[in-house]
Amino acid sequence: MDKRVASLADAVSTIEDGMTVMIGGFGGAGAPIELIHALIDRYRATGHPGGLTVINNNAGNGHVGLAALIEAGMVRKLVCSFPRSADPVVFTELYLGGKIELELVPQGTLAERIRAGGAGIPAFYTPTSFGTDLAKGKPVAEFDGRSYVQERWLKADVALVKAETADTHGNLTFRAAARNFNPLMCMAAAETVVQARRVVEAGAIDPETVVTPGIFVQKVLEVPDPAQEEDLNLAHARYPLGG
Amino acid sequence: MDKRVASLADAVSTIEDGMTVMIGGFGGAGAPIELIHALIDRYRATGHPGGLTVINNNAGNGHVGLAALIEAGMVRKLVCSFPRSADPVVFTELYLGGKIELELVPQGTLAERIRAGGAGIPAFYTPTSFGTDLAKGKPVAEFDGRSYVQERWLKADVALVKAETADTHGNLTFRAAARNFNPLMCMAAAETVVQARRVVEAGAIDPETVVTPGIFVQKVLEVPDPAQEEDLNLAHARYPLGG
Amino acid sequence: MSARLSSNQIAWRAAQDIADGAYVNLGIGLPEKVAQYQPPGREAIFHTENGILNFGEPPPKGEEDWDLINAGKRAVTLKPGAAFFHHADSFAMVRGGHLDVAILGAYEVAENGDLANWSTGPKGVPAVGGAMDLVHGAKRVAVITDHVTKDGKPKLLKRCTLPLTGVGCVTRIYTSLAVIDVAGGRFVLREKLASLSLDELQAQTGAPLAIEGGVADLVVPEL
Amino acid sequence: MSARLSSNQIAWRAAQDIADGAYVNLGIGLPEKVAQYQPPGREAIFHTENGILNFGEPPPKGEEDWDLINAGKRAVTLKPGAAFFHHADSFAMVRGGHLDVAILGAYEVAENGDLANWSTGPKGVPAVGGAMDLVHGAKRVAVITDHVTKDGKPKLLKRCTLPLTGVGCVTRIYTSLAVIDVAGGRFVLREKLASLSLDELQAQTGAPLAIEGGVADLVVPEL
Repeated sequence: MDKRVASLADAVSTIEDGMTVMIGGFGGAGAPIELIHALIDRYRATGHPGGLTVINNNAGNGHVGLAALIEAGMVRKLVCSFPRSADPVVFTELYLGGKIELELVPQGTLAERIRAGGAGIPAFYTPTSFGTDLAKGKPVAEFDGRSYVQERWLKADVALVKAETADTHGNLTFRAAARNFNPLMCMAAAETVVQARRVVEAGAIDPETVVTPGIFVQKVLEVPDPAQEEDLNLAHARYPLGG
Repeated sequence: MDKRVASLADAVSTIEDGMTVMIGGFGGAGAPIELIHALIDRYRATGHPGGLTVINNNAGNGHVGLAALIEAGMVRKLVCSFPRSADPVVFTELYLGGKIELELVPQGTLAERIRAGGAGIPAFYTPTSFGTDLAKGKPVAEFDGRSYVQERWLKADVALVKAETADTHGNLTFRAAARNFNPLMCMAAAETVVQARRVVEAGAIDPETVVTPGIFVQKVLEVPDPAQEEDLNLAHARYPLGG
Repeated sequence: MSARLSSNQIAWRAAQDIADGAYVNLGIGLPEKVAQYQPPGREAIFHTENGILNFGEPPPKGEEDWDLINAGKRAVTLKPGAAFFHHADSFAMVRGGHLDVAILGAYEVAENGDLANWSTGPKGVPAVGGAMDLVHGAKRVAVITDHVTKDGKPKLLKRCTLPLTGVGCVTRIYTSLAVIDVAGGRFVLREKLASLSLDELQAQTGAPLAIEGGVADLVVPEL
Repeated sequence: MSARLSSNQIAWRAAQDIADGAYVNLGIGLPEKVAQYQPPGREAIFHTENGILNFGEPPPKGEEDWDLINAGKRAVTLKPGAAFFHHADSFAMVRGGHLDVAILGAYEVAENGDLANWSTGPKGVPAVGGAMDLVHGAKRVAVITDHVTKDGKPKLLKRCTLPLTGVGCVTRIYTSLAVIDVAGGRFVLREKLASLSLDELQAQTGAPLAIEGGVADLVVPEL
């Protein structure tokens, strides 16, 4: 078993128009910048994929990564908890112009809905958002005298994920707080595509320290020196570089 | 912060009559034998705690550990998925004699109910058991054309857990398949009591390899050479030894 | 006694349908035998619901590690690329549709895909384990079983009579006599022992056997 | 301008109520200041919802690791005994009642415990983050805030006018003028600046201040 793919282009080759794509990361930590940029390259070369629904905690920062994906016009709808950042101008302008749809989800509910998608739980109840605008239209129920909101699972066609180490079976470890949504998204997508700083042979990761077991991963690519969104933004980078 | 307690007796001191106690382990792997035996000691010395509801995947094997707890007459009700084993005579006789109550739960539902208890999710939907006797009396609902059963969270007053390494903050690692229900039960109990083969200072466990963060743990005790249920049963052991 | 496959031969036949790279859960007992008949060149990854991916053969006697066991509580070993995880993650794999195949034993299977394999009725101590989760989780749920009970009664029925494990969940049945798909509420016969006539097979089956396309000979090696 | 506490002083006062060994989540912005005023001899463990327990001070400028950030996306460091975990486990800690205290900022707090701190209305881009989870998770949900808005309008009200973050969730409010509990649908005044009369405080508060037992002087150091 060897889940390695040959290139960034291969890694993102199955994403089609209108698909739902989960993208890991919390702000820049754990954001699979190179996979996102490869997807932008494909769109610039072929006009596809467009009309994407993207699930991420944020809405991008500056003009790289997720912000660049949105700026390229590839995203129809964003599902996130916090579409603000140091420099959210790309999303903000499209949103205020009515050109991108936003589904705002409390952060813990977002995480749990993704996990539920991965775990085969179509719906669950949470106290979060009860009595607020974000619960409007959702079923509510009382358990043991307290009120809860029913939330539905979230699934995706493809997840783009950043890991620290991957083995050829797709077992993953992450780095510090770059873990965040990545392990959950691995579970919730039909195809999980991973960029890892190191790809090692099966057996090179201690089974005790595997965070995401390989069953949740379909494609693995080594990206040895990944860009950090925060560094790119401090340097006022734009993607594509000539853009 | 130092969550260490001084003795096995201290570790199990807060369990009172009628409480719900989660006990980790899948069969013998991960079963906190010494904590269970300490609880039996207390019962033999004081007549308490009795009338317990115990949540475990199984119903004990032979005459040690959970089986001995049941044999001592301390358990009113058992919540489990598989009350069979190589030598289930203790539970079987009490059950067939109508002297112990059984709530039979599919294994994945049991795990998810415990996790839900720990995660503040009062209820969720699962396809498991739909249309079977184990779904009787439970609400059902349809999502996207498929039928699901509503299940409720499980919580406990105390969880008895076996870990491999604990630090003084209660961060835990486990050993191989002795992990099983232990991390979930840590989350779902008001007080989680851990016996660990090694207790180390805070900082001695790599933050990347912590399986159960210390926030889910209240008491830690080093039990350097824990008994393995399987070995005890191969030696036809009984607890108490004179019992 | 007429020709029928041994347990090992049924397991061998089931193993031939497991693709390279498949994630597989094998039920306790007879289904466990499937692991040893993986076709050369194919690598399946076995999942056990108590928290291991990619376990291997049992260790030599005396070298058991009782923290390294499968769902049947038998000692196993690890293969390179193994992972440990807790029960909620394990059943997320199951319930979330991440397993390619689950192969289970059966008391009864019905032509509507219903399976009964956990309870023989109200007497005794009931025990379900992970069976009810597995039947609603894996992409493909197969059964391996003798074609009839020890008393010679059909196990493949129009409707199950025993308490159900799952509703409409089974898609393929490997028996000691045949390979049968469950599709559109019918048993569709795919393979049968050459020595057995269709009528003889039907006589041992509790619901009609449909034929679509053709019926191949069920050929297995001596084992 | 009449006497009022600085942000640092409000944070200091809130920090005095955090017990040794408490697990604490501090909201982005003003609440983050609470961490630096832990009383000597007490050790609190700080949780950030993006997956760290027991993080510490920011690193020196230029030594940031942008994989080691808090919920406000600022670089942090680790203390001994830290742990990393994913977002579902992180919010299991929050929603499951495992945090002892969450301290949040507020636009408005009502005497029924309702909190509004995520949206100032329909214009602009809405963003909620983890606030709605935190208010229903921690054992104790406290607010730190100026007593009034920049325009001098009360932030403590009979009912919130802005979109709610949570219903009946706040139990204590630390303001620039007072410490107030929310109990039984009322604001109960516990401490106020000695230089301020009860009438002056009431005049800046949008709902009646009840008194139970007595009102202590709110005394904080120069900071």
